[in-house]
Amino acid sequence: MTDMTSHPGPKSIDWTSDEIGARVRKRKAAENRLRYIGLGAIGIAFAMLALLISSLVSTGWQAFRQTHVTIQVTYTPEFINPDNLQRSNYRGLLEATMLDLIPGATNGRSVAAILSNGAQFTARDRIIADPALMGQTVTLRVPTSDPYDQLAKGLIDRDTPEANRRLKNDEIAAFDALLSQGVVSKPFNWALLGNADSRFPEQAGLKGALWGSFYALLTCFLLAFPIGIGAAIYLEEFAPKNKMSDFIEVNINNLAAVPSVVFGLLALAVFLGWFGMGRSIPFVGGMTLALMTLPTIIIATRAALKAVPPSIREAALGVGASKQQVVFHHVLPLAMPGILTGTIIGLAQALGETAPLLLIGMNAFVTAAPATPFDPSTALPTQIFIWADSPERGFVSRTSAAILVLLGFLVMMNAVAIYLRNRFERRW
Amino acid sequence: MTLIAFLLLFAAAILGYVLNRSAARSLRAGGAQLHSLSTFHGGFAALLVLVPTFLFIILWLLFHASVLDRLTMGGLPAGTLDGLDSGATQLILAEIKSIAGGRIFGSPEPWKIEAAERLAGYRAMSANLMLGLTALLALGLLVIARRTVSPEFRARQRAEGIIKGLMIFCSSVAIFTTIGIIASLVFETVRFFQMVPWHEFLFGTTWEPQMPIRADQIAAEGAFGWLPVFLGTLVITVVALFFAVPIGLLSAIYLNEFASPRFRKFAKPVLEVLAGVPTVVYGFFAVLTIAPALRTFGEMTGLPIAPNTAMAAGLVMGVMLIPFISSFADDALSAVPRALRDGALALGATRAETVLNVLFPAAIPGIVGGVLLAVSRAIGETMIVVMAAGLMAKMTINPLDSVTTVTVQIVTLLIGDTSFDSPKTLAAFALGFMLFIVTLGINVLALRIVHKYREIYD
Amino acid sequence: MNDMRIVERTVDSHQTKITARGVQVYYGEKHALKDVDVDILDKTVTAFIGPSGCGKSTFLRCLNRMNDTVAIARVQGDIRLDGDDIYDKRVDPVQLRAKVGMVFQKPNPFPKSIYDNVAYGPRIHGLTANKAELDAIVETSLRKAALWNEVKDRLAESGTGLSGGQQQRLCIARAIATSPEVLLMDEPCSALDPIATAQVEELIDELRSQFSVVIVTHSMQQAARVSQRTAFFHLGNLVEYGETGQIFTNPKDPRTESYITGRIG
Amino acid sequence: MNDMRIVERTVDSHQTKITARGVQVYYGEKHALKDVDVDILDKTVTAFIGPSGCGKSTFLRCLNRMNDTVAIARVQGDIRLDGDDIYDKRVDPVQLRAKVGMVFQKPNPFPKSIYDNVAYGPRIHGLTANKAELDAIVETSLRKAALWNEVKDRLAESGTGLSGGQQQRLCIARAIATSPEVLLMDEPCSALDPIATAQVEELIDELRSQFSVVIVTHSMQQAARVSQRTAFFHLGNLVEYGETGQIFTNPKDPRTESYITGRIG
Amino acid sequence: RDQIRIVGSSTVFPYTQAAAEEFANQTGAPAPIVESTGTGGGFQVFCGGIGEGHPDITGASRAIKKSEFDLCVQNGVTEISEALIGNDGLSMSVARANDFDWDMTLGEMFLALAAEVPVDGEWKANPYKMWNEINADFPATPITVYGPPPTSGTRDAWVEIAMHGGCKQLDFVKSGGFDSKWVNENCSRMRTDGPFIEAGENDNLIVQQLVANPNAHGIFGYSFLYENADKLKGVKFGGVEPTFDTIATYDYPISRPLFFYVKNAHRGVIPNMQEFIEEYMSDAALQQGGYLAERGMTPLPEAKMKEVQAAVIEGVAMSAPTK
Ligand SMILES: Nc1ncnc2c1ncn2[C@@H]1O[C@H](COP(=O)(O)OP(=O)(O)OP(=O)(O)O)[C@@H](O)[C@H]1O
Ligand SMILES: Nc1ncnc2c1ncn2[C@@H]1O[C@H](COP(=O)(O)OP(=O)(O)OP(=O)(O)O)[C@@H](O)[C@H]1O
Ligand SMILES: [Mg+2]
Ligand SMILES: [Mg+2]
Ligand SMILES: O=P([O-])([O-])[O-]
Repeated sequence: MTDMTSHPGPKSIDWTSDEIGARVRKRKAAENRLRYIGLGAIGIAFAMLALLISSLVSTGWQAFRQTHVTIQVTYTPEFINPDNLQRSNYRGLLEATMLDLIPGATNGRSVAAILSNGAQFTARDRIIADPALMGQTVTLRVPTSDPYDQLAKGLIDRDTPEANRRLKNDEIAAFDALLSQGVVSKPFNWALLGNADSRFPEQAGLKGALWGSFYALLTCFLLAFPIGIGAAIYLEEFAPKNKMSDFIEVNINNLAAVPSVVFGLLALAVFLGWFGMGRSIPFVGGMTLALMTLPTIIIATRAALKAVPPSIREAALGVGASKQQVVFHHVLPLAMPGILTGTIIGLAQALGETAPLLLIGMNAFVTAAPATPFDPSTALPTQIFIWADSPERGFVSRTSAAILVLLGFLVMMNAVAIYLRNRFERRW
Repeated sequence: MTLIAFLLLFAAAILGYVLNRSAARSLRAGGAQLHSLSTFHGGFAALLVLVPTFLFIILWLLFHASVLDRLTMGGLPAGTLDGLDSGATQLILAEIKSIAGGRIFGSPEPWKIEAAERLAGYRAMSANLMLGLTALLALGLLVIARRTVSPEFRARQRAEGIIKGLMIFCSSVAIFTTIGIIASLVFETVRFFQMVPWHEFLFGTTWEPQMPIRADQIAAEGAFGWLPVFLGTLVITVVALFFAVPIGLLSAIYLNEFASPRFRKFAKPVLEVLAGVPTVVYGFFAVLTIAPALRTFGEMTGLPIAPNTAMAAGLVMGVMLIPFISSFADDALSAVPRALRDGALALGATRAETVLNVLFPAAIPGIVGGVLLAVSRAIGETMIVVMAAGLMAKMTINPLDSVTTVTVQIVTLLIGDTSFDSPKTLAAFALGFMLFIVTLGINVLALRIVHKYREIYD
Repeated sequence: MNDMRIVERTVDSHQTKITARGVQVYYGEKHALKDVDVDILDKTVTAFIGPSGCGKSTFLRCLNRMNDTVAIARVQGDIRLDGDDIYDKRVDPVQLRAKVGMVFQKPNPFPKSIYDNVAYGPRIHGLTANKAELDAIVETSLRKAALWNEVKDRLAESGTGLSGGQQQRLCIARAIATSPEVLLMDEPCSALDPIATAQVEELIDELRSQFSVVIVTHSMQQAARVSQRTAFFHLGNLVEYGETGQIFTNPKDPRTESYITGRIG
Repeated sequence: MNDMRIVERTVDSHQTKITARGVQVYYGEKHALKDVDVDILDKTVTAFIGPSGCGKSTFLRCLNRMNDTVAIARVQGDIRLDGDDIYDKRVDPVQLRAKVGMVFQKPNPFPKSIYDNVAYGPRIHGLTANKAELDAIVETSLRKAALWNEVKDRLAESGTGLSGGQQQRLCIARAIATSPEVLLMDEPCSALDPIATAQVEELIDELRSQFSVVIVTHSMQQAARVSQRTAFFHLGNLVEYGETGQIFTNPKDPRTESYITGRIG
Repeated sequence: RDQIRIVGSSTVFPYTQAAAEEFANQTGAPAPIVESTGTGGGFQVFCGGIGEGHPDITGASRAIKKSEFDLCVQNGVTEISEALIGNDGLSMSVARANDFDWDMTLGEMFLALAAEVPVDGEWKANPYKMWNEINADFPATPITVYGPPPTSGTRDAWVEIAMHGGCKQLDFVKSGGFDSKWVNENCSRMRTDGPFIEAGENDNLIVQQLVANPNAHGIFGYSFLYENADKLKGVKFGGVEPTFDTIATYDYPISRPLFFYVKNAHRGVIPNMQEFIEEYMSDAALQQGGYLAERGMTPLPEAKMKEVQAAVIEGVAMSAPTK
């Protein structure tokens, strides 16, 4: 104690000295650097996102509108057999209608091709619903087929030589005739959200994929969230800490690095092979995605649990809370933001994942939306995958639109989790 | 029917909860000193009913169909199935099922119709039986649970025991997934090494696995040296991380330290959208936006840049990985108690110094968790590289060259023409296995680092 | 009141509540507590004194097995509560801690509302049948901890938004809300002003009529005021243990004397 | 040495270091500090006393703008260090805090090694040219904080593995390692035994020869022992401020008197 | 199982989709579920066995191989109907922004893309990097060709038809007297040194890459060229441009037949199976101007079509292929 004096005390510092001043400036500069680099980093990330989204929007926005033609259809006995409404000659009916509509048109097939292939079924369904329409005239607004939709949206350049064009001069002329009559409109493309998949771009929609993704994600969430948290809590809080638990931890971390195809293979072998579940089933897809999401949630949860300060645990233990009470009452709520982050990211990833779904057959062409999680369907990413590889031009914009819809789905899905995360978040 | 069974199950669980809790309450009201809270008595009853009955329903659902099938087929007139192989039997079964489902076409033999009727009967019976058994089981468990209510009964311990059991079950799901994956990988890898010598695989520097898998297919002889493929993975992963880790960490630091709370609340979820963009889309982005940009850059500077570069794939993958790092790191930084932040600030540390020197080390486990996830994703990511990196295996570490990765090879080897006894297909598993080993190594290392540098606060 | 105190203080024929024999604690390599033998009496206040870092908190934490939560801590020896070995495998540390409450040296309120902080113990132990009873417990506990007046209008605010001393009192209120049989208090008055200190001391004295209280303190005066028995620790050893009066007036060990007279630290 | 002290104590013609005028602090709705005017002199120890929760820590935290870090805190009024408004926009809180050091009420060692805890300040301020100098600063600081002997063999161990009192001294060592011009100490001796307390008080006295020290304490004795000036806070008001001797022997305000004589808390 | 399940070629996929959708619209029955697994992958599952768990139909952009047929037989799938539905041209395309009028022989194409080519009378690694090294009339731009990966049937077809065809045109091969076995062994590898880039399974992606890089060529099915005729033009081989007509007449040298295969054991067991096959084989679908042709398929000559229709609807089982 006496030797204290033998040491020089901390000398007082002249904060105004140049040396210190320079240093302070340097540190300030370093701080500002960090701030601006950080801002720059976020800026880059945002820019990437903006670039992605704007490129999607620039091609995809067109898909949110669809060219329609309003036609007057008269159900005459010439084409319609009242005894077999299901299989009457609606094609002929439409051809006749279009020939009437377009002055000077002679080729019925060609002008009827302006209308979507689905138009005949619209006409059919209308009269089947109300057989009393026989002999009467109804007004129908039907989508045009894809090439004309492209034309109406200006995506077909009229200046290219005719030979290089998807639509020939006479076809364009016929369509222009319709335009001049004011029967062409471009309303919001409800089919994009309300229809299931179709071979025809103008009729193709995402309803099936949306439901498929919804069911798959729901299954994935219901399995992965509780199981992931349960596993993480057990491993972090209850399992004895030894070589074995380290080994398990490493292996679970490692699971995150397993290529997603391999999960697909596992699902193929176990769910489809052993349990004999069907192909293309959202429920199976959800289970597969759950296997994939599990490690993300477990890792996030464990990290979040680790971050809760020991003093909180001590406080609870000190009043006689059991270990589970400590965890469920105190630690888990404090760890919730981290857990939700893991869940958000895990589910986001699951939502966008394609490869494992290919292996269990969710890249199928299904024209009906699934009514339950056990009906065959596609999912959004696989639908995008299919559309992206379709030759029809209309699918180019629809692919982008589908991606935008997926992102919208993602944002909606995450909104709840993000709201919860903000509520749980506290700095102490 | 299943729905009713589940409803029954939940009703029974709730009933158990209410019954036991009120029983415990009345005991307590009668002046007894109960070991556990009445809610624990209730909770124990609910769990006791819930878990076994749930298990029962699941098992029933899994196995009842095959039992019914067997019953139906077993009840066919003797000799009908003689000489038929399993496929044909299957078809008969399918037809019987169709008939039972009311879809009759053609004129099926009478014995099929009879069997279909029987099947329909079994089905109805099975459904009723399941309901009955569920009810019985739930009731029995209710009674058992109700009997446990006594002052000495350690309901808390029992309930916690069940919950712990459930958590162990959860862990085992993860563990069994791992085991499943390891087992399948190991099994096929061993078979692969019976066909291709391991040293050729491990130390070979040419990878040309497109060997014929059918006698009549035309392709080159296979060469299975995994080094170039592995190198490709390495290059792309490194590029991705070089991009994602600094951007992610810096974003997290900015969000946590410098950004206004409102900006932070907005920016974090926005960044998280990056994780959910389908990888196919990133693939397009890499090929159509980044790669041409790089190529133009190459033409301007005279750098030899391949049309499909590791760089393009890596950069785009990096974009995808940003939120893994930024969000995890942000959470970990937020979790550090304020007292520590105050301690550093009070010493005259700038916020930059505070976050870098004090908060960051304290938040290491969470941050490393995020980075590890990002590494894992980078290594395991498939679609982006399939589309953007190419398929040619080259011994190169030049990120401007085109490379291929382990995952790309796995996918190309497994999709399309496959046959599970050709080294070509098995090579995919060997690759997967090697990938597993490598990432295992990375994870062990990371765990060590975390253990070593982890700073336990408070 | 003072008279009563004096009367009670002389009555000292209580039963032992806790017996500790040969307690050793290691933190990793560090031998923090060396072979400590102590009998803690029922309905008595026992004070632990000794220089900082001598092992007082460590010993306290042995008594309700809080050291279980420190990964590197190893506890040896025999500690019995009412004759039962508390380190026995069959003993549930949870129930032990419900009986042996603790106030920590560093105040550690939950990041919950003030009300919930206090109500937490009674809730998990099911001490109340309804909200009114719980309210009552919360109020009495806060009153006893001399905090009620300051927080009665802000019970819903977070416990972490209190001043240092308020947090400390909150932790005291939390600990007494469950009426533990033994209350371990690690420097409960370190952040309190004299008045609050007096109130807490009064509380301790009141508790003593029913329970056993162990208090760590650095204030000799406080030890002398509130405790009937005092243990003096030094460098991990229990140097001396006996009646408070005797320790302060007539220490047997020279180290005790030096400490009390302010010569070793 | 004692003689010197007395000599110095009488010398009281120091310059003001900090002037605070009309300081108001709100935590959200709560008005925690009401219109406080104080002059803190250079080369003087100023003690803040007052019942728990009266706003001492809050005021202390205003003096180095630590309240900036509390999201809900709002500070109004005028505080000047050496005549410069510290809440001025051009003032860099970082530099301010380098000049105005602080020891917190709850010890908050970094989860780093003991050495790094103390070395942190000197490192970021670039106070040393080489390792040897840094070692010297660390050692002196720990010695002054009366911790050196206890930790000299375990400098590489984590600061969070220390006992409560040791952590408190570590935080003191950390704060003095950068030689701040003003040192704010929020109950620096609350977890310390008498000897350690005496050592810290000695340190405070020594610091006073060069710097200004503000200390929050609940111990009237301590305030009387170490401070030359004392401020008494009550319910967010600065009730009385003056020479320590005068405050303790001849308080002007009845509340001060009640507090000192132990009647309000 | 209520729906028909169809797997197989990605090339046939759009046509099967069209038939499936038309079928569902016409009859109101549930639409078949169509999965695109690639030709080989399709046979793999198709030949897995009979019964509800296995698909009923598989599409193929080449005829079934002997080995695949054997696999089927081995698993009890003995009765298979082969339905030839039309042809598909394989095109090599380039952006319209590229103003050179590309016309080459298959031999020149081979020289540009094969791994090994004759150089000065010797068979060795392909040295050509620029088009004008192959034919002085070609522009002096680097050879950059995006093509399908080995997993796709398109690649198989390209190799078998275009590469082998080109190989056989070379003087070196013609005069060397090599047989087709030699050709098989030596002319099947695409080069791996850069100019030929395997671009993944997505043909639209190749289309967009061509637009981005006017000096690059791409290999994909004709329907993609047809849809993108305003941006792309086909390379002529031997002066013939790919069009529906030239493909149908086989004037354009690179085209391949498209098939689907029916598991006859499932007819009459899986609901609506026969009806669907009738729809797929109907005139409305297959004939000139039918809805499959509208989607880009080149129809069969009338007579051939009638013959196939009858056989498939009847359910005539195919005999084992020879190779
Ligand atoms: N972060 C905060 N949020 C809300 N109220 C606060 C916060 N910090 C302090 N207070 C309140 O402000 C008042 C003054 O608190 P302060 O910490 O200054 O008291 P103190 O004088 O230091 O008391 P003690 O001696 O107990 O530490 C108290 O009523 C306290 O509850
Ligand atoms: N978690 C820990 N890891 C390592 N060493 C520890 C730990 N906790 C305490 N120690 C050491 O054990 C010894 C006794 O610590 P303890 O906390 O019991 O002291 P104490 O008597 O309570 O002191 P104080 O009055 O300062 O609180 C000290 O030397 C301390 O450094
Ligand atoms: Mg202590
Ligand atoms: Mg305070
Ligand atoms: O899908 P493929 O037609 O390329 O086999």
